[in-house]
Amino acid sequence: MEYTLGSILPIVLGPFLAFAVNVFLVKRWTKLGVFLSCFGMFVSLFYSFRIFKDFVFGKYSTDYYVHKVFTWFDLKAAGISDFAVDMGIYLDNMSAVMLFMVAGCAFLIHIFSTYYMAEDKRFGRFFVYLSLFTTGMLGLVLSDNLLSVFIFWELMGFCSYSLIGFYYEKEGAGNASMKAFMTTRIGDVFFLVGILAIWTTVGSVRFTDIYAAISSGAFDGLTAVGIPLATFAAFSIFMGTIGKSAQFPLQVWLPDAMWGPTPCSALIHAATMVAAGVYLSLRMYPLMELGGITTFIAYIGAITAFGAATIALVQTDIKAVLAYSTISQLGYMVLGIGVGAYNAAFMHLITHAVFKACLFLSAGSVIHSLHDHHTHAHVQEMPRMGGLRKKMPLTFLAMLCCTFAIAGFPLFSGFVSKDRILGDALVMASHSKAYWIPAFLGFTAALLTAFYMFRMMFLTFFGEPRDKDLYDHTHVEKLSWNRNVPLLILTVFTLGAWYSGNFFGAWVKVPGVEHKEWFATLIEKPHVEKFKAYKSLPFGSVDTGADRVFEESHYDPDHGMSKEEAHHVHLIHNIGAWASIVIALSGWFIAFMMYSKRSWNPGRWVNTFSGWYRALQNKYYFDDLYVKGVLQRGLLPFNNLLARFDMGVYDKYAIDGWEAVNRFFYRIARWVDNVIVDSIGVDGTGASVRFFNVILRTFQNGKIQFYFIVFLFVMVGYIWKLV
Amino acid sequence: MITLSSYLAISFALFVCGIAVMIARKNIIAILLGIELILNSAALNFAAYTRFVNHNLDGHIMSLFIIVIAAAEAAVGLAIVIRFFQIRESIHIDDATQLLQ
Amino acid sequence: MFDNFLFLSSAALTVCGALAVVLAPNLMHACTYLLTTLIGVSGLYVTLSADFLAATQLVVYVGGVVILMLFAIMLTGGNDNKSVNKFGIEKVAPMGNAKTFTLAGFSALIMALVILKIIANVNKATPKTELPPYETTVEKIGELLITDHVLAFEISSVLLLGALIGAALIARPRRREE
Amino acid sequence: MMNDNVVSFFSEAPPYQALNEKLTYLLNFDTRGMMAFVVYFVAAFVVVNVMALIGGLGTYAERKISADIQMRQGPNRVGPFGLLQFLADGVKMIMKEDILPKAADKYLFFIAPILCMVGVFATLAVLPFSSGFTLTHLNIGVFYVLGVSSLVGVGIFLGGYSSNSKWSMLGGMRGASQIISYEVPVTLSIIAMVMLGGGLNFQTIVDGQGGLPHQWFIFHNPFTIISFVVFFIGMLAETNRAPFDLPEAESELVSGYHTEFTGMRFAFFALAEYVEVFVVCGVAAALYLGGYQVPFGLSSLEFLHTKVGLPMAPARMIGQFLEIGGFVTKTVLLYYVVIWIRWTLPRLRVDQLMTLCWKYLTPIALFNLVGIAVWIYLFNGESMWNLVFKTGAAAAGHH
Repeated sequence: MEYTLGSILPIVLGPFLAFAVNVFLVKRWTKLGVFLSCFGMFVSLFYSFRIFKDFVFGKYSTDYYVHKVFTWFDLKAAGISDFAVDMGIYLDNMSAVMLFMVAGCAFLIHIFSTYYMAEDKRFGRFFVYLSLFTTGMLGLVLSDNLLSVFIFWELMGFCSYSLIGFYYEKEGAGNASMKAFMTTRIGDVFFLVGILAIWTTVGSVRFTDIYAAISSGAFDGLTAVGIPLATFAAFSIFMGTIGKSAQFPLQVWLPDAMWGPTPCSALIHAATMVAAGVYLSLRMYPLMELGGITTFIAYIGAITAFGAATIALVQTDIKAVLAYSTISQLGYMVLGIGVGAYNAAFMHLITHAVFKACLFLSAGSVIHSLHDHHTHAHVQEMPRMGGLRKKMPLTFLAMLCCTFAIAGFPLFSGFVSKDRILGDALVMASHSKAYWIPAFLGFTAALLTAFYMFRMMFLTFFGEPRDKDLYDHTHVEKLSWNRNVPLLILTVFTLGAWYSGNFFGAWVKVPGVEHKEWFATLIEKPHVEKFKAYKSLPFGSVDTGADRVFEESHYDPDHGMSKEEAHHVHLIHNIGAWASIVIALSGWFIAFMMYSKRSWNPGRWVNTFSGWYRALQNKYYFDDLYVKGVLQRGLLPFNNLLARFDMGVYDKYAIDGWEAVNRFFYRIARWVDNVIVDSIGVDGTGASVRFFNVILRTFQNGKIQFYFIVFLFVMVGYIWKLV
Repeated sequence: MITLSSYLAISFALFVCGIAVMIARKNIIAILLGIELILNSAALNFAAYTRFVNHNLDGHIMSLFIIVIAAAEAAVGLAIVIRFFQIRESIHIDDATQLLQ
Repeated sequence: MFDNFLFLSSAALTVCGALAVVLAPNLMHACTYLLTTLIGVSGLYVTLSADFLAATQLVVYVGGVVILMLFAIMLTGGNDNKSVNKFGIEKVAPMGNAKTFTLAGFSALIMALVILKIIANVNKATPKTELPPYETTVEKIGELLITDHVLAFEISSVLLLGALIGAALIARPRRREE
Repeated sequence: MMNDNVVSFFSEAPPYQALNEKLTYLLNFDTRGMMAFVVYFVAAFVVVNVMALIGGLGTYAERKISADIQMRQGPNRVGPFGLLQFLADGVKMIMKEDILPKAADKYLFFIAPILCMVGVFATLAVLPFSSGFTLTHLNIGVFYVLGVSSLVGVGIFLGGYSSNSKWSMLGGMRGASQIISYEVPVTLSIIAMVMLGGGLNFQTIVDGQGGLPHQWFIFHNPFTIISFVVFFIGMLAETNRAPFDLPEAESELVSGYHTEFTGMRFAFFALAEYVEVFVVCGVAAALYLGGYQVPFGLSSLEFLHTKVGLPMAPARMIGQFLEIGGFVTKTVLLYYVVIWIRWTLPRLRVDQLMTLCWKYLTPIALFNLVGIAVWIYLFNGESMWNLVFKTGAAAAGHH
């Protein structure tokens, strides 16, 4: 079965055309535009599912597919250099799963938005942005080269900017949008540098070419700024991930992204924006491995996971808790990449997308229900909630499932993915002492995650309502389908069974494997040795036959290790799993004691660790550091210095001096202009025209009798001459 | 003795009178009167020459067409005059200078 | 004798009428003087053995053109000889003043000199032949019109039709519908 | 000379030639021209005066007939049956004060009635009273009548204009526009007759007809009947007769273009009108009703001289008078119809007048013109009676 463009492109074109049409429908035909956006998303989802089905259940399970769409620019033809960029489509197992996840989440979020944003005055415009945002993510997933990845990457950056600043009347929203934009720019600059480094080395930016170059040793022996080129390129590209996925130290933008409407937060945090960074790192994993920065990646991930989790402990805003949990979970993914848990990281990306989308939608429906009658604003503060379980049971159910998932309770999706990351981290720690710290931080963060998530649950849904007035005005939730259906669907997918091979292995016929996890079977960690067979494949071909890289799909939990080592790994995995369960339960227990039973007073802890508390409240002073330290101390003086140089030296001598020279020539030119051109040329022409005009005007005075007399005399003259 | 010259003299008188009228008058209709005089003098000349010189009827035909054209000219000219008067409330020839521009 | 009498009286009518047209201070009167001129020219046509032409002159001019002129004068109030227009701005009197008449006389004099120079030679140049007898010209003109001059005849009929429609179209007052 | 006229008729008579020779002998120069002039002058004088008399009698007839139609007596005091009433009226007119309105244009006021008179009386020159006594059988007679009679329109217009009165002005405008408009159908009808007759000369046209009604042009073919009706209606309008007497509509314009005219000036207008009615009736008679033709050729020299045996000179004169009698009879009958119509039909409105002219009479006249031309082409100019007789004769011949 060949894929035609017609069966792939609708995935991107559906939302994109919806966007293009919707732009013109925003003002007058808002409803129609919204419907078009949802319909475009549905089209995208439909085609995504076809591809997902083919790749996961069908015979394409280990193939990948490359399709050239068009040649963007071709410097070879122009004779400048041998560089050409072909825009193409790259499909393999990972992109198929990713596409289905993105399209599905985005579609459900679209549907939810029709409920959530219906009373907003910019209802239509929100969908314009949503459509374009989804277009960016889907295009990124389908891209077959780094350059188009970068294009869609920036498109998403712009859309996140627009969506975060959606309520631009509020000053905070505007600032947050600019902050997000500027912070991610820093990562993007590194990313671009990385692309250029790869281009100079490989001569192409296509993934297949890069893989082939890595396996053929094209990076060997090359250096850049004193470090190996592979390290340099890998680091640069990972910086892009840091910016986009809000890793330490560029995590500061993500909490502020809460200024956007809640559905857009769901989209940013779950399916699109932050996932793109992790996706990029996964795509470029061979390069990371080659560059030897996996340890660095693991540390970054662990620090992010732990630090964000600690900050989340003290947040009172329901969305802020979720935002820091997002950063924390992203840290887990990056940690997974760092410790070599490739498919676990990707799996966590998927499971996290689902339960985080669900969490945000639930939080959104909570916020939407709580309407303060005094300030006419929606309430996001947890201290004013409580006891909402009775008012909105369905939301409570959805949020509870998601909390179980994120906290890593067994049978839920979070347990499946996070446990494997932590297990692999423990395995790596058992091999190398350098990995002890990431592993420890990971487990601690897991404990904290369970704690703050249940804290949120208890504060929101249990106990007595703390703001009686607000509670009384909250209606019992209505059965509006466009809110409940997305919530329920996402809730169903928080169950671990969907992702676990134990549940699915008997039914899903994965070639060669029958009793293992389908997910782990499909997503294989690409070993550098295997890229040896890669070569630059012609476009439009399904890679089959002899040149196939993944010759036979098989799950190798031992990673080519010896029997003892495998046993060791299994043992450690089991330890990790049990530890996770214990940690999750203890996190729940602490939260229960503090916020439900109220046996332990959290205030005492705050008093004891008041310095830490303040640090956490201020997010470890990162914003202050960036603003006061980097910007005011470093950049502003530097800018002032540059400005002084500009004014004092450059302006004074170069520009003013040039002006003096020009003035001299100007005097000469003015004289020539005034005397020769103006006086003689222009005025002379005018004068001559006026002179003839005076003559002609007397002749053309409009008086017929004058014409007649002139005619008569001319005729007389002729006759006199003739006779 | 009636000769060609006598007719030419009358025609000449008509012509000169017509030119005098056309130049002296400022009223458009008066100018049209002058034009009629001039046309008549021309027609008379044709008839006289065909009588005294040619001895055929071509001059009569020419005169006939002159009369026809004079009638058409008078009709259209006077229509224009009336229209002009409706627009300008004047038939002074010096008011009809819009084509100057 | 009768021919001479007719010629002289017609010539007198013609020339006197033309002079009166030049000198009449009243446009309506000038129009009646033009009528006498036209009748005189018609008489001259008779002496030139152009009977059809004479009758045509009467029908077209007396029955058509002169009445049209009279109508136009009346409709435009062209009979007034005020030297100011409706805004009170001074201008040359419609029937002319001394200046215009001087200019006209001068122009006419120049023209007269030239024309006299031409017709001075005519008498010498034209051969003195016996004049053909008076005879009816209607049939011959009819034949000529539909044989030799058929094209001019058709064109002039089209011209007349166009002039008729054009005149009716131009002179019709436009309705202001607001 | 190219045209037959009254002089040429007399000059064929022996006494005229003898007188001419005698005068030439006495005065010692060729007196033919002088004789012709004198004879012509006398004839013209007679004709003009007789026509003036007839015009005067027209007013009498009008009043008498209207009285008859309205069951009144009419004028019956002056002379037998009031016959001299018109003379009394004439005397009254002359005796009346000649009022010249102060604001009137004196020159135009003066020439307006004269133009009317001239225009009407000039047409008498070609009116075919008889084959000999007509002043002149001009070879463009019909055309001449059309041209000269348009002077009447000028006269009426100037009369209305010069009075400086709104009634007169409106009347003059109506008159002039009406006359110009109705000239179109009238001329088209006349052209048809000219085609049938084969010339612009009245003599030619009249000679093309016979003395009996089936030989007249009116019954020549179906189209000519329509043509006669159109001509007659147009003629009524051209002479400002009821129901087309809008220029002098008493109920609207006091008396139209001659409101301000008194005395002989008014008499001129009135006379011109009645004479014009007579003239156009004569033209209608000449064109359509056989003119001066007498039935059975009673007036011909052949009949009177050879068959009856009268001497040459009396025979000629009797023939001429018979022809005059025939012409005048037809004309007067038409005159009677005109008066009869006046006292029968109500007056039209102006828009109806114009609608009748341009939307009905003109297209009908054009259609007639084409129809008659086609008839002439198809049947070689023969009348429908001739065709009927021919077929009848052919049918008879077969037996």
